[in-house]
Amino acid sequence: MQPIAHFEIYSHQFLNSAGDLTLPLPPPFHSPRDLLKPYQHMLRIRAFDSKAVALQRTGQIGTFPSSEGEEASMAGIAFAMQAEDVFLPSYREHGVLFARGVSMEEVLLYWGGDERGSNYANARQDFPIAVPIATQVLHAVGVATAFKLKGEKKVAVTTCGDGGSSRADFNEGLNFAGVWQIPLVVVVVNNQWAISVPRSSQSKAATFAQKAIAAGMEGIQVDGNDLIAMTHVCRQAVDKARTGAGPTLIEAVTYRMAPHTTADDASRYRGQEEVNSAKALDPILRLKTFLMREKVWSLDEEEAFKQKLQEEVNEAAKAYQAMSPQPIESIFDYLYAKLPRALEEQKAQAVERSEL
Amino acid sequence: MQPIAHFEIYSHQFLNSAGDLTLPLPPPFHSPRDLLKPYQHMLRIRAFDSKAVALQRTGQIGTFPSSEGEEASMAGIAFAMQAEDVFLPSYREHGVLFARGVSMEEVLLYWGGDERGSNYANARQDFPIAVPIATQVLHAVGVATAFKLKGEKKVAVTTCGDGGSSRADFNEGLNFAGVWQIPLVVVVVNNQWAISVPRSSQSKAATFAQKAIAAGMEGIQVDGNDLIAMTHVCRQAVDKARTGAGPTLIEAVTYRMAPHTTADDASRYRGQEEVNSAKALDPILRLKTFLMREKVWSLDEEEAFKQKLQEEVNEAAKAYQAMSPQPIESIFDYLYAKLPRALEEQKAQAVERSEL
Amino acid sequence: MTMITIVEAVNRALAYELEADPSVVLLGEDIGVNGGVFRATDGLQAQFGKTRVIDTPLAEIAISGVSVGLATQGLKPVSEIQFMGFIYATMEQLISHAARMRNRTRGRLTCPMVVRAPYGAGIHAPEHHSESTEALFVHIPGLKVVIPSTPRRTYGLLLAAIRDPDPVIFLEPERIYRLIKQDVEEDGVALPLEKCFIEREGSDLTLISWGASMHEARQAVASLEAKGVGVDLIDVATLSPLDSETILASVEKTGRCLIVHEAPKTGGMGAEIAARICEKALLSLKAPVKRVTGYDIIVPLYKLEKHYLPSVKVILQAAQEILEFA
Amino acid sequence: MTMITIVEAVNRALAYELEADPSVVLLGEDIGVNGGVFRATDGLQAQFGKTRVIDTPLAEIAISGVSVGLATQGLKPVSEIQFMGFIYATMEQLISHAARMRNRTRGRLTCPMVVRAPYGAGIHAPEHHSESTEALFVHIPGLKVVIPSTPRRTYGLLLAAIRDPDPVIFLEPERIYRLIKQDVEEDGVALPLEKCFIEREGSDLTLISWGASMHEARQAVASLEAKGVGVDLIDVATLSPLDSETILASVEKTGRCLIVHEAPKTGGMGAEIAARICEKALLSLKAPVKRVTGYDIIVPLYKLEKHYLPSVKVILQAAQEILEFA
Ligand SMILES: Cc1ncc(C[n+]2csc(CCOP(=O)(O)OP(=O)(O)O)c2C)c(N)n1
Ligand SMILES: Cc1ncc(C[n+]2csc(CCOP(=O)(O)OP(=O)(O)O)c2C)c(N)n1
Ligand SMILES: [Mg+2]
Ligand SMILES: [Mg+2]
Repeated sequence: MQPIAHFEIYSHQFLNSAGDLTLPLPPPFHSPRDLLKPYQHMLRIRAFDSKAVALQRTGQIGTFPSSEGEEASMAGIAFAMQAEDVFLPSYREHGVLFARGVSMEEVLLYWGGDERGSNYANARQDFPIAVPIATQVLHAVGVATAFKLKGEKKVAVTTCGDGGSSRADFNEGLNFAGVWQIPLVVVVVNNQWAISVPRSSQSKAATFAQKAIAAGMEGIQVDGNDLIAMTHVCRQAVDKARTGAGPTLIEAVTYRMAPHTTADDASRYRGQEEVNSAKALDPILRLKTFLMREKVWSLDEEEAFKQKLQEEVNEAAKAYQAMSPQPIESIFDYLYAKLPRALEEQKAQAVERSEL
Repeated sequence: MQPIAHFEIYSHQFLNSAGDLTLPLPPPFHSPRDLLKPYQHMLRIRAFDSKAVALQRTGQIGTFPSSEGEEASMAGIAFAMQAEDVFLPSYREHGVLFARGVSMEEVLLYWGGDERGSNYANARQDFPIAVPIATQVLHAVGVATAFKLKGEKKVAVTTCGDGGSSRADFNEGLNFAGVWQIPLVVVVVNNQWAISVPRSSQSKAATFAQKAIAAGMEGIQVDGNDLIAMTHVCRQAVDKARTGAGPTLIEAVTYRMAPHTTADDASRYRGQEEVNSAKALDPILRLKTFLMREKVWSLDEEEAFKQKLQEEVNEAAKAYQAMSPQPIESIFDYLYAKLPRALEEQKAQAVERSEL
Repeated sequence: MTMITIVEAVNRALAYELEADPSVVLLGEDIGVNGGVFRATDGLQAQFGKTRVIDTPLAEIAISGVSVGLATQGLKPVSEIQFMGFIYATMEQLISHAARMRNRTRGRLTCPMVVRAPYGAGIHAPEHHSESTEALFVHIPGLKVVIPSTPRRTYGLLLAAIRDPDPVIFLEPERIYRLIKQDVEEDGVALPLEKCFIEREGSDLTLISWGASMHEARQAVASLEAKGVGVDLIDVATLSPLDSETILASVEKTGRCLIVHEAPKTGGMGAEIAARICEKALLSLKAPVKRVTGYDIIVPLYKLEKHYLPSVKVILQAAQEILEFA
Repeated sequence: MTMITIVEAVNRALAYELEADPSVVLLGEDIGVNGGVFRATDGLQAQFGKTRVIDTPLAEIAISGVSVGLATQGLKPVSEIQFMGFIYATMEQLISHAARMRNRTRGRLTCPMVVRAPYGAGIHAPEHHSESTEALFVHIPGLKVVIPSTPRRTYGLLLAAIRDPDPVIFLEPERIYRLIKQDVEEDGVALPLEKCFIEREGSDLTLISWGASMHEARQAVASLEAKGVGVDLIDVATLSPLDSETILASVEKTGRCLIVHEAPKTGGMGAEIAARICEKALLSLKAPVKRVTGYDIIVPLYKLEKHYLPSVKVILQAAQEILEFA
C-alpha cells in the first residue's frame, strides 16, 4: 500500500466575526481606507435587495432572489476582477454585476420580466443570469478557453451555489478546465442551502473546495463573510489565471439570510435560531466594526451614505417603472440574426392578434 | 490560512510485474492454489476475446471490444462479488459477466446484433452492457439505493472507463452515493485510453481514485494487472458496502492492449513501443510466473486448459451461429408490457412488408 | 368527497399510492419537508418518512438515472423535476435507458417509473420556467406521455401512470394547478391511459387540446355553444400512445377540426394529430385542419408572455374561419 | 474537381473554412489525431494544429456548453458529437442556452456554432448508434437543423451552417457517408439554408425526404419514372426553418404527396410537413398525404435492423396507393 497522492485544503480568514483583523491586511489592500469602497458596495447591494423585495411584494417585479448575507462574497469577487475580464453569474449575484457596471435598473428589468434587462449597457461581455443551475460553469470554461486560444490576458470568473456543485456542468467543467489549464476562476458560493436542501444533504464532501481535487485543480476555502479574505483569495486566483498558471476553485462559506426567493417560505424547512446565529457572522457588521475601530468610517458617514443609497435605489426603481414596454414584435426580433421567412407569418399574426 | 481537510490516496500491489509476491498473500486468498480459479478465468476471457475478434473479422458478429490486458481487473471484480449482488457493466466487461453466469453465447448474440443476448439466463439482475458512456453508474446508484431502502444486504458493483470518469453520470452518481452512503462499488478501469484520447488528455487529476474526494467517498488505486491486489481491494470494498459502511471508488490501473474495438485502427494514435512496454505488465503472464514458481500450475496444465478453452469458445460460437433468428414481430413485442393499440397497425405492417 | 385543485389531486394520488403500494418511492429536489415548490408533495414526507419521500441533491441526470436503477429492483420511483425547463438534462437517461430497458433485455429488466414535472407558461415565472416541450417525449418510443387538465383526471391518470409497468412522463399544467376545483373521490381508482376524454359533444367542430390550454378551449366552446355551434371538445390527456380512434371518429363526424396547444407550432403534438387526420380522414374534412398554438419562439419573459399563449379570442377566430370554410 | 463522398465533403468544407476563417475551431471526441471515428476530420489537426482542432475529454454536456462560451467570444465552434445517440446529453445546453442566447440578451451575445453528428441506422453498428431524432431539434425555436443527402449539398450546406450567425444542428447520414460520389468544386461557395432542393420534377406525385432516406427515395423515383410516373422529388435538406413554399407549390401542382423518413413516425418531421400541407393546400389534395417512416419502436439491433428502415419496395407500394387513390 503506497501513498501516491496527497492533498490539503486550506481555509482563509483575516477578519473574524468580531471584526478583529487576525493577520496583517493582505493585498490588494494597503490600508483600512482601501476597504471603504468595497464596504460601501456591500451596503449598496443590501439596499438594493431590500428595495427589490419591496417591489416584488407590491407586484412591481416578479420573483426575486435576495443576496442578503452574501455581500462580502459578491464584493470580493467583483473587486478581484479587471474590467476586461468576463463574469458569468448564477442568479443571485447582481451584487457582482453592479460593480461591473450593470445598472440596478437593468437588474430590475430582468426580474420584472423584460429581456432588455440582460442587454447590459456596460459589461457587454458579461453573461446574463443563468437560471438552469450550474450551466454557466461550462460557458465560463468556453470563455476562458477562447481567451487562451486567442492569447488574450483575460480571466473568466463564474459563480455557482452549493447546490450547483452537484450538477453535471460543474463537474464536467472543472475537469475540462484542469486538462486545458485555462484562465478560469470558479467560486462556489456555499450559502448552506439549496432552496430547502441543507448543505449536509447536498454532498458528503467535507468542503466544496475539495471538488477541485477531482479535476487536478487547486481548491481553496475562504470565509465568504470576510470581505478581506474573499477579495485577497479571489485576486490571487484571478492573477494566477491571468499569468497562465491555471484555474482555481474557491469555496466561499457564507449564509443565505433571506428565503431562497420571494416565492419561498423558508420557515417550512429551517428554524429562526439558525438564521439568528448566522446573523452574528454578518459580513457587513464585522467590516463596519473594523472600519469604525480603525476610525476610517463613522456612524454619521454610514447614515449619510445609506441615505444616498436610498435615493439611488428609489431612482433606479422609478427609472425601471418609467420604461415603456417592448413592442410585441420584439418577441420575434432577436431569435435569429435575420427573421426566417417561415416566421414572418407568425410575427404578423402576433401583432394582429394583439389587437383582437 | 488553516488546513481543514486532508486526503491521501494509496495504491495497492501485491504481485509485481515480474511475478514476485512483495507482500503476504491477502484475503480472500489463503494459498497460491486459491488463485487457480481466477487465473483460469483470466485465460478464459482471453480465449473468448481472440475468438470474438476472429468472428468479427469473418463477418459473423459486429463491432467487438476486446478486453485483452484487462483480465485481472475483470476477474478481480468478479471474484469479489457474491451471486446475489448486482453487476452493472460498461461494454468491455464480458469477463466479469462470464463469472457471473452469463454465457459466451449470450455475449456473442449481443455483439452479433440480437437483443436476446441481453436476456441473461443467469445473473437475471445484472445489467445489460451500457453503450452510452458512464450512464450505468447512475443505475448502480439506483440499484444500491434500492438495496438500502429494502434492507437487503446486497452490493451494486459497476465499472466505467478512464474516459467515462469525465462524464456527468459518473460525477453526479458519486455525489449521490456519498450523501446516501449506499452499498456501491464503482471501479474506474483506467486502461490509459478512451479510443484515441490518452489518459493525460482526459483529466489533470493525478489519479482517478481521487475523484472520490469530491464526493466525500473513499478512493483507492490498485494495480489492475495484479489479480491478487484487484481481488483483495474489491473484496474489501464489497464487504464494506455490505456492512453498510458506505461506497468506495476503485481505480484499476491497467492497459488496453487491443484497439478500442474491431472498428478502430489504434496505429493512428499510439506507437507499437507503448503497447510493447505494456505487454511487460501483462496480468496473465505475471500470475502464471508466480503460479508456476509456486508449483501449483504447470506448462502441461496450461496447454491442456487452453485446449479445453478452445473447445469451449468454439462451441459457444457454434451455438451462437445455430440460433434461429428472432421473428420480425419481436421488434414490437418487448417495447411495452402490453402492445398499445396504437402500435398494432404498425406491427401488422412490419410483418406484411417483410414479405414484399 | 372534497373539492380539490389539480395540484391537490397530485398530492392525493401520490398519498394513496404510497399507502397502497410499499414499492412506490418519491424522489426529487425539495419534495421532502418543503413539499415541493408547488406543494405537490406537501406533508408526504411527514406521513411516509424519509425512505419513501426522498430529497435528492441538485442533479436531474442523477434523478433520472437513479430512477432507472430503482425501477429495475422492483421499486416504483416517482420523481419530480422541479420545472419542465430542467427536464432536458434527463433526456439521455430517459431516451437511452428508461424507454428501452425492457426492449433491450427482452423483458428481463423493466422501468416502471414516473417522471412528474410542472409545465407551461403563464404564471409570471422567471426565465426558463415556461416550457411546454411535451412533443419531444411523444417522439420517443417506449415512453408514455400524460397531461391531465382537471383534478379528477389528474388523480385518476397519475394513479394509472404509477401503476403502469413502463415509464411515464406526467406533465402537470402549472398555470391551472389551482384554477379549477372538483369533487374528487379518493377511491384509488385509476383512469385508463391510451384514451382521450370527450368533454363536450357536438357535431359542427372537433376542438382538440390538452393541459392548461383546455382552460381556454373550454371557454371558447362555451361561447361557441352559446351561439349554437356544437363542438366535440376532446382532452387528449394521454399524448402517447395516442388514441387516434376517438379523434378520427369525431373528425369523421364533424368534418372540421381545430387543435390548440401552447407549445411552439412546428413539430408540436398538433402536427401529429393533424397528420393522422389527413392520412386517415381526409375525405371527411370540410375545411383545413387548423392549429392554434404558441409561436415558434422562446416564451417571452413575463411582461409579454400573454402574447405568446393562445387566447380564447384567437381560438374563436380560428374556429370561425374553420366553420365558415366552404 | 474530384469525385468525393459525403464524409469527404464534410472534411473539405471544414478544411476550407478553417483556412478561410481563423475564428473557426473544431472540438470533439477523437477528432484530432484519430480524425474522428468516421474520419470526417481526418488530417485537419495535422494541418491546422491543436488549437484549431481540439480533442476534448469524454463529456458531451461540456462540449455543448463550452461551445456556447466559445461562440460568445467571437469564435465559431464546430463540435462533433460522435453519434447522434450521444447527443441527448447536449440538449439542455442547446435548448436553454445556445438556442436563446441572442434572444435573451436582445442580441448582445450570440451563438454562431455548429453541432455536427452522424445519424441514422443501417450500418450494422452497436446499440444506441442508430438514432434519427432530428424532430427533437426541429421543435426548438432558435435552432436550425440541416441534413444533407449528397456530397455537393454536404459541402455547400456545411459551409452555410458554419457561416450562419446562429446555432445549427448539422446531421450527417452515416449510412450514405461513402455510398455516393460527386464532383465537388472546392470553391468555398455555400448553398442557401432555408431552401429545399427539387431534385427531379414531375407532375403526378410529390415525394419528400431527406438524409439517408433520399437514397431509397431516389431509387423509388427512378422506378416510378420508368413506369411513366412524373415525380417532384424534394430533398428537404434544411428541416428548420422549413421551406414550406417549395413543398406547398409542389403539392399544389401534383395533388399527391408521400413523405419518407427513417425516424419513428409519431412526432417525426413528416407530421409537420403533412400538417402544413393539410392546413394550406387541402383543396389541392387528390389523395391522403402518406408517411413511410420508421416504426414507433427502438431501432432493432442489426440482425433485424433492415425491417425497421423504409425500403424501396415499401415506398413504391405507398406511392402506388397514393397514385391509385381516386
Ligand atoms: C437545472 C435546475 N434544476 C433546478 C432548478 C430549481 N432551483 C432553482 S434555485 C435551486 C437551488 C439552488 O441552490 P444553490 O445552487 O445552492 O444556489 P443558491 O440558491 O443557494 O444561491 C433550485 C433547485 C433550476 N433552476 N435549475
Ligand atoms: C455518451 C457517449 N459518448 C461517446 C461514445 C463513443 N465512445 C465509445 S467508447 C468511447 C471511449 C471510452 O473510453 P473509456 O471510458 O476509457 O473506456 P474504454 O473504451 O477504454 O474501456 C467513446 C468516446 C459513447 N459510447 N457514449
Ligand atoms: Mg446555496
Ligand atoms: Mg479507457
